[in-house]
Amino acid sequence: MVSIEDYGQYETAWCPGCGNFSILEAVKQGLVDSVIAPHEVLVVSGIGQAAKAPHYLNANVFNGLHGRALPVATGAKLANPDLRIIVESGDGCNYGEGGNHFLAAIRRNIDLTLIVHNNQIYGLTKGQASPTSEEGLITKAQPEGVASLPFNPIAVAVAMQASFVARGFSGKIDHLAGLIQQGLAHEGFALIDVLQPCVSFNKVNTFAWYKKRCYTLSDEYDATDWQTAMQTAVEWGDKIPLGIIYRNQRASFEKSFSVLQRGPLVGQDTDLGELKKILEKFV
Amino acid sequence: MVSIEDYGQYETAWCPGCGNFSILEAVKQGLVDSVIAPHEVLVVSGIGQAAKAPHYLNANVFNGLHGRALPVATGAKLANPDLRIIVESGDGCNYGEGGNHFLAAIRRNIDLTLIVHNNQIYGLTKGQASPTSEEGLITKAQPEGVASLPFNPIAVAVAMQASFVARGFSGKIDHLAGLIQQGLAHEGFALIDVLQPCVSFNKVNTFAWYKKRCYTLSDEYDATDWQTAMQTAVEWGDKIPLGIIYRNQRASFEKSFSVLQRGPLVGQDTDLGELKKILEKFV
Amino acid sequence: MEKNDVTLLIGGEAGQGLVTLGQLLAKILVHAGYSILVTQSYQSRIRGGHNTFAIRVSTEAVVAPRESVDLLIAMNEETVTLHEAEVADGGLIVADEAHGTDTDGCLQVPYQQLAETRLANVVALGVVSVLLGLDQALVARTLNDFFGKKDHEMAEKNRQILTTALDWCGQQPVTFEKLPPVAKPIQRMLMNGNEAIAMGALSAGVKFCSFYPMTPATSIALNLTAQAGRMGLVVEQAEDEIAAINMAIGASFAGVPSIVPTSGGGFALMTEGVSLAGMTETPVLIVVAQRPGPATGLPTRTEQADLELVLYAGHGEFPRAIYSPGTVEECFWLARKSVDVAAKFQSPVFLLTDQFLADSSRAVTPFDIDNLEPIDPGIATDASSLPYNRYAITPSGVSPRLLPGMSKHLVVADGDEHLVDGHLTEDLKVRNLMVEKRLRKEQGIMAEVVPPEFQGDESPDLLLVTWGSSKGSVMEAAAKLRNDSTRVGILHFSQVWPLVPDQFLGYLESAGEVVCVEGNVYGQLARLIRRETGFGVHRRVLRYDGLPITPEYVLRELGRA
Amino acid sequence: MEKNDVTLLIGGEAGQGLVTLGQLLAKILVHAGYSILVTQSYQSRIRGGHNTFAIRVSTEAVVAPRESVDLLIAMNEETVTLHEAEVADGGLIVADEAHGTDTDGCLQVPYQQLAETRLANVVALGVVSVLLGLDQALVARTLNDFFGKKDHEMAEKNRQILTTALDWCGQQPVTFEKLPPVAKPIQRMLMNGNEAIAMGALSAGVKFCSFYPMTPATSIALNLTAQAGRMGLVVEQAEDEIAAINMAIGASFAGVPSIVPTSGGGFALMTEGVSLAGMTETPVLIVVAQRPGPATGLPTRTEQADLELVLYAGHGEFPRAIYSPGTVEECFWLARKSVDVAAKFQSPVFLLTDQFLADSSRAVTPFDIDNLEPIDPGIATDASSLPYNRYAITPSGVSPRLLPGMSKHLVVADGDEHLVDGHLTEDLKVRNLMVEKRLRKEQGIMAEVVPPEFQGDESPDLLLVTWGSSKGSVMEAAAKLRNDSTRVGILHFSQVWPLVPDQFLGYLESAGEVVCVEGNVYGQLARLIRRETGFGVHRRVLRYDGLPITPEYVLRELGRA
Ligand SMILES: Cc1ncc(C[n+]2csc(CCOP(=O)(O)OP(=O)(O)O)c2C)c(N)n1
Ligand SMILES: Cc1ncc(C[n+]2csc(CCOP(=O)(O)OP(=O)(O)O)c2C)c(N)n1
Ligand code: SF4
Ligand code: SF4
Ligand SMILES: [Mg+2]
Ligand SMILES: [Mg+2]
Repeated sequence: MVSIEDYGQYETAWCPGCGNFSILEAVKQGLVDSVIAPHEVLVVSGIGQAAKAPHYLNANVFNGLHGRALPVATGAKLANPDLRIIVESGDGCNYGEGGNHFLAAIRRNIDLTLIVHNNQIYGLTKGQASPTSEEGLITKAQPEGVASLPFNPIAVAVAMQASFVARGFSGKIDHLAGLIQQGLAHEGFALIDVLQPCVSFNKVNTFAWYKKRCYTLSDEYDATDWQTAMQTAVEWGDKIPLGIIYRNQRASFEKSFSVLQRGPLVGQDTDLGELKKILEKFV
Repeated sequence: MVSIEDYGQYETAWCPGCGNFSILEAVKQGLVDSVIAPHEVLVVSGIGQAAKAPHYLNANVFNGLHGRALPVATGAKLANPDLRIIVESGDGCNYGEGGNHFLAAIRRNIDLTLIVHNNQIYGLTKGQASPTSEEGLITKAQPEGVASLPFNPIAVAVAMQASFVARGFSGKIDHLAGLIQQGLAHEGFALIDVLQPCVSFNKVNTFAWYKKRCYTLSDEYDATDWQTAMQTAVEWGDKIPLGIIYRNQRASFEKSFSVLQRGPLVGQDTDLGELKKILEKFV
Repeated sequence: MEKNDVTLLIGGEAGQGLVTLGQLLAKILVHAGYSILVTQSYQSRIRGGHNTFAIRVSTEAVVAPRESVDLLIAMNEETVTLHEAEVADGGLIVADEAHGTDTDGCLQVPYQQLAETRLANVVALGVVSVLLGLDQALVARTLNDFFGKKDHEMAEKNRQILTTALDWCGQQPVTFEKLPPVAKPIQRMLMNGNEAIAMGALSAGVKFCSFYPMTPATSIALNLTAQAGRMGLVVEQAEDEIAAINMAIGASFAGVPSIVPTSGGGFALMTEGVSLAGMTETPVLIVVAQRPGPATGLPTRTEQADLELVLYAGHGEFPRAIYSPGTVEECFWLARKSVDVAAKFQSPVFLLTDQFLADSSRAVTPFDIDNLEPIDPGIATDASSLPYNRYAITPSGVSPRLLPGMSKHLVVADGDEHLVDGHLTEDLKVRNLMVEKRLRKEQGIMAEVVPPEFQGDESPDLLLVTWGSSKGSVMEAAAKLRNDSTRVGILHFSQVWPLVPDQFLGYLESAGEVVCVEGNVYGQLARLIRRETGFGVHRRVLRYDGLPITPEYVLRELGRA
Repeated sequence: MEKNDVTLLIGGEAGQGLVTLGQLLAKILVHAGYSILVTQSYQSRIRGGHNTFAIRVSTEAVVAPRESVDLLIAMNEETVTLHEAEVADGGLIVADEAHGTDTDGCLQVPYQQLAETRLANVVALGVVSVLLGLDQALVARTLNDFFGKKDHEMAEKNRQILTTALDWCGQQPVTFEKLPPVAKPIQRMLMNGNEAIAMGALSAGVKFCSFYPMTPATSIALNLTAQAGRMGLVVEQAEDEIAAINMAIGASFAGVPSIVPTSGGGFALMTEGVSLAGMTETPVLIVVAQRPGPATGLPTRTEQADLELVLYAGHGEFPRAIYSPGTVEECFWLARKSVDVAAKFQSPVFLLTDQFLADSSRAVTPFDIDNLEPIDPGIATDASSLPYNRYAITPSGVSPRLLPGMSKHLVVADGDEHLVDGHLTEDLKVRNLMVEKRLRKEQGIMAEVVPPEFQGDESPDLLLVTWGSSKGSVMEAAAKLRNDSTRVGILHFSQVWPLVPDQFLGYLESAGEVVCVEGNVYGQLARLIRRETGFGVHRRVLRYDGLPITPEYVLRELGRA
């Protein structure tokens, strides 16, 4: 049995009232509900306030570069498919600096769970617009207001036929824990975009703002229907849907490598006899 | 008047039978039909076979790095919005190495026309899979077949509400020239994904393959209806739609900078008197 | 009794308004005619943690931070524990009665009683100004200017709290040596390194800035953004650093002087773009605000370890210039010069600063804007030869530059090896001509090098060599050593590439012992000097713990503390 | 009469099958027991243009390319025009009767008459083998092996064409000196630099390769891919170079030795990742196959200009090792050693090759796989101290390494400055301990440095210093000079970082004139040597036109041709 205590309790560097605390709790709960022990999971993150989360979790951790958590996680998963991998980082990290890796991870359908702490702002660098910031948002760096359309990760993921696309809200810990548990259970790439208030820098998308708009999809909702999913994916504004928005069945990326059928690369030793045969071909 | 001759005729480094030749012709035609003179247009490209195109065009040219044509073009457009800008490069350049810039260009809706020579392969580096290569395609680099889902640039662009999304085929030069002319006329970011046979490395998506599948959207087709567009965007396989798949009205990015209302930055001189006032604030 | 060299250190959590307090005090002191130097130390978090804002103040010029503290303003208990030891004899701790140590070295302030918690910093302002003997009218006016515009009610409340604080403190039986008043305060600006870089760039006609946020470089972009409307500037936050450098290259190619501020990790991502600027001969100014690496390292601290990174950034070989300002004034003038040199030689140019200098506000004599020499954007108005050849071979290596769309002439730039007309070539003879053309520009850059600044005694027993932001601390350390009757010289490099040995080798060879003082672990300038001159410095004083080099640190390392 | 040092050059358009012809000839020559060296020159295009495939062959060891051509096999007219001048006395041009110059220095082949156009290269094969006097049975067998498996009909057709060609040529009245036969051919492999790097990496247990295609590095990844199934390897084409390096770091962190092949521009994008490997202490082997820059430069040519790029890649300071093989054999052994050193010191390690060496097939004595020393992956089986500290402070700077998920112990790696347990810290005392711990690993790396190889006369009049792929040409130039009774030595660096002066300074100081021979414009090794030793080489022989350094080039530059 795995208990929530196994994942520890740590002092954080987050602001009081930050949505990150609830996400951290949900992650722990999701892991416990999945009966995954700390030494079985690797949590990879980038750089940002969200990316500090793994440091507050008693688990294997790789805290890498801003925007580059997904490639690190992909390499680790290919080296050792037995590792259960969670990638946890911010909206800037995943949709900004790391945008190209986000697209690639969806295309690969690599088996890991991406939890994006989406506060629609660059927190750690003190409040510049992030790719998900609302149009018109005014910051020190965007005094005339954000002019770019906000990036809708859900819409892009569904359009790309990602195999598991969900949205959670830090204000609904149990629901979020459920999504994380299902994401971990999903074979393939699981995107969980989590709406998270940043009390210090995002004065528009506050806890109340989200609370007022977020609703959870009904049990009738058919997440396997792409058209419905696409419609739901672009829902934003007065009503913001939470839950699994789209899912499909597709072999996860690691499965495509025949060598991995023999088990993880790590631990496999080098067959010098085989190499000798290969070298004979050069003669 | 501008004539096709103004854009010159050059020897190319392309393979005989390559789709690039037709695209080059269509670009010239599109420019001529738009009555844009060579000195009024800047053609920016990255690196690849497609990216050589600007060298075969009598125009202003910036041939930059693999994957980085869009940022260069964005900077040039912001410096001088009077420049008419075309970005021409390959599928690897724009959807692979440059994927993050592709997303950003759509979000900004910067006023330029992106023409992607999409041969579904890395040509210049001798035939590795590109982001748009079909699942299962076998290459020296993917001997077990491509395992990732192909990137559908049209679907992603429509999902992101890009303001002009079109698909052309190098086998239909006039139709393509028309798209390019409309793309140039469009105020904002215009994506024109062009299906292009690579006779040397893509033995699957051949001219015949495309010819058999491509059809042009009827005049009844309503490109302003997002839902229809989204449906059309994912059409691929037996039937591949050509034409303007989606378009909407949205202010182009440059317009969001109040300073640019006063005209292009280039040529504006420095107001040291104003700077003096600014410095007084430090006293 | 008075004391003319006071260091006050404000300590507390992020979010307690200690930076506001510090900035207010700094402004007041500069208005009152004092020379000041601010050192900020903060953590990579938004709330909590432990941050400090130190101000060293004197009627004499202040060039460096000092480690010992005369006035410790503790906004929380932790500050007392962490910094008690640094308090000098005759120093005073100002703390909340709840936190203070109950000795006469400590003034216990009843904050709760004097103001609501979030305005404690206004109380502290009052207390400090009394202790330093500052003009209370000036204090009130500065406080009012700060909030006045934004919020009148707020301003009023602040005024009241200030008065209460002043009264309360006036009645306290504390003996703290006041600052000697400045008879005729001369007007000076309160400016930090990043503000000066932004202003210098503006003065040089920079009209485009693309950046991706990164501490400690972000404030350069923000300072430019704040003036975008007035100075006719476009500042764009890019999707990543690769986009930032490529956008700047695009804007510059189109004819607009461009700047890209970043820090080590972001710069690493730009190095391919640097190579593109070198190959396409596109001017661009890249400011690298250093912080301790590798990787994310200590993102809010200071270091001088990216000299080599910048010197060799980008694949292939092409000329460049690297500046390393030692003061806020140099930040302004060298940012300006960087833009000039980038344009003249159509090359990437680099400005190396660091967190310490970036955040160090100082009293700065206003720049003489009226008499600035105009900067030549280096753009020809028409083609010298037709058809126009962007890369015409010239003796200087610099080709006449036209802009796309600004004339009938076509401008072609290429990152492949190219012909004079800009189109790509695989002709290996042309290759050689182009490599040599690009390299010839180095001669021109050499001719413009800012010589290292020598101060002190000719052929000294001890020569302290340094670069960038360590200048002031080395100067002060040298002065101290001179008092103990050692003949000391200092040599400061405000340009670290190219090096022109004739400008400094004599100093090195005529000195007894040569010590290089740098904020890195390898002694990067020291080994560069050896590479360029063969001269090996005798000793290195290095610091790499994330803190700025101080005079005391230099003396300790020299065993002369 | 016989000639024992023949250079044949096949020239034509991309797509004419000249590489196939060249490879067939190379294979035949090696089977026949000759020593060969291939030099390939091609353009950045898929069809057309002008490409060449040169083979230098002899019964003696061939170590370098030669400029003059004995047998020019022109697959098109352009080749005749471009290379006629290079043909040596007694040399012969083999051309289509339509193209050939009508002199007795030219054998005119009626290609049209002997075979359909696309099989002209088979005709050429026949002609050349007759001219060189090769065993016709061996020629037929090799040709058959090449096509046989794929396509029998094709093989049959080829056989016929070959026979016709052999017959036709036998009847021609040409006098071309044949190669002396090799009595007892010893078995050798035909292998190029990139193949050897791939095999060396496999022999060292590399099991993960992430890459983004880039000439001339791509073939390393393709060679690994071809063996992935048999050697239990995952090779993944990444979305970009940044992903490639970060994937490799992830795989290595999880416990699998990883390699990342790239070239200058792609490597520039990886430098932030290099810094991450340095900070997280993750082993990774990065192969940089050099080509001329800056930017895209000459993408299919060769250069040695990325030494400095690699030496300073990545922000912040951390140790590294850089190898620069001079031969195909060294490619194998140093790729192997790189993996070992990366694992031992948990650091990024670099292998510098270039287009010339990458594509240069040579006759290589088979490697003794049976007696390879096993490589220690450097992974502890259990935590030495509990709780496990990934970054435990040790005298060597190397901390015992566990793998995530392979035991109950938790493994925490961080790119921020960190505590021994891997979690981030802003404690500045810990910072110093960690910087120093990482730096101590340099001592271990030093102890493993491959000393530069000295050949020739002790305290020579002339010492030629070089590195990487220029080795053979410098050796041959030295030999030639020695014949003119100069005392000559050569010093080749197959590891360019770290440098251990004790290993080579003596050679430099005891030589009359020291000349550094490098394929770049700055003399990068020369200035690095000066930085590390203070010794300034007297002269530099540099090449930067995209072609490999040849013995003739060195002699010309030395004025001794
Ligand atoms: C290459 C690089 N560029 C920039 C930075 C500076 N940086 C650190 S965190 C961050 C953005 C954080 O935003 P987000 O990912 O949304 O995380 P949050 O702090 O909002 O949780 C940036 C730009 C960096 N560390 N590395
Ligand atoms: C940073 C960098 N990485 C890799 C390369 C090598 N490279 C040149 S072109 C190319 C791919 C070309 O594919 P695409 O963009 O589809 O153009 P195509 O040749 O198919 O027209 C690659 C990987 C490069 N030049 N620069
Ligand atoms: S800055 Fe925002 S995101 Fe970061 S910890 Fe504070 S509240 Fe949370
Ligand atoms: S390789 Fe393919 S894309 Fe490139 S020129 Fe040849 S046919 Fe066209
Ligand atoms: Mg965020
Ligand atoms: Mg392509």
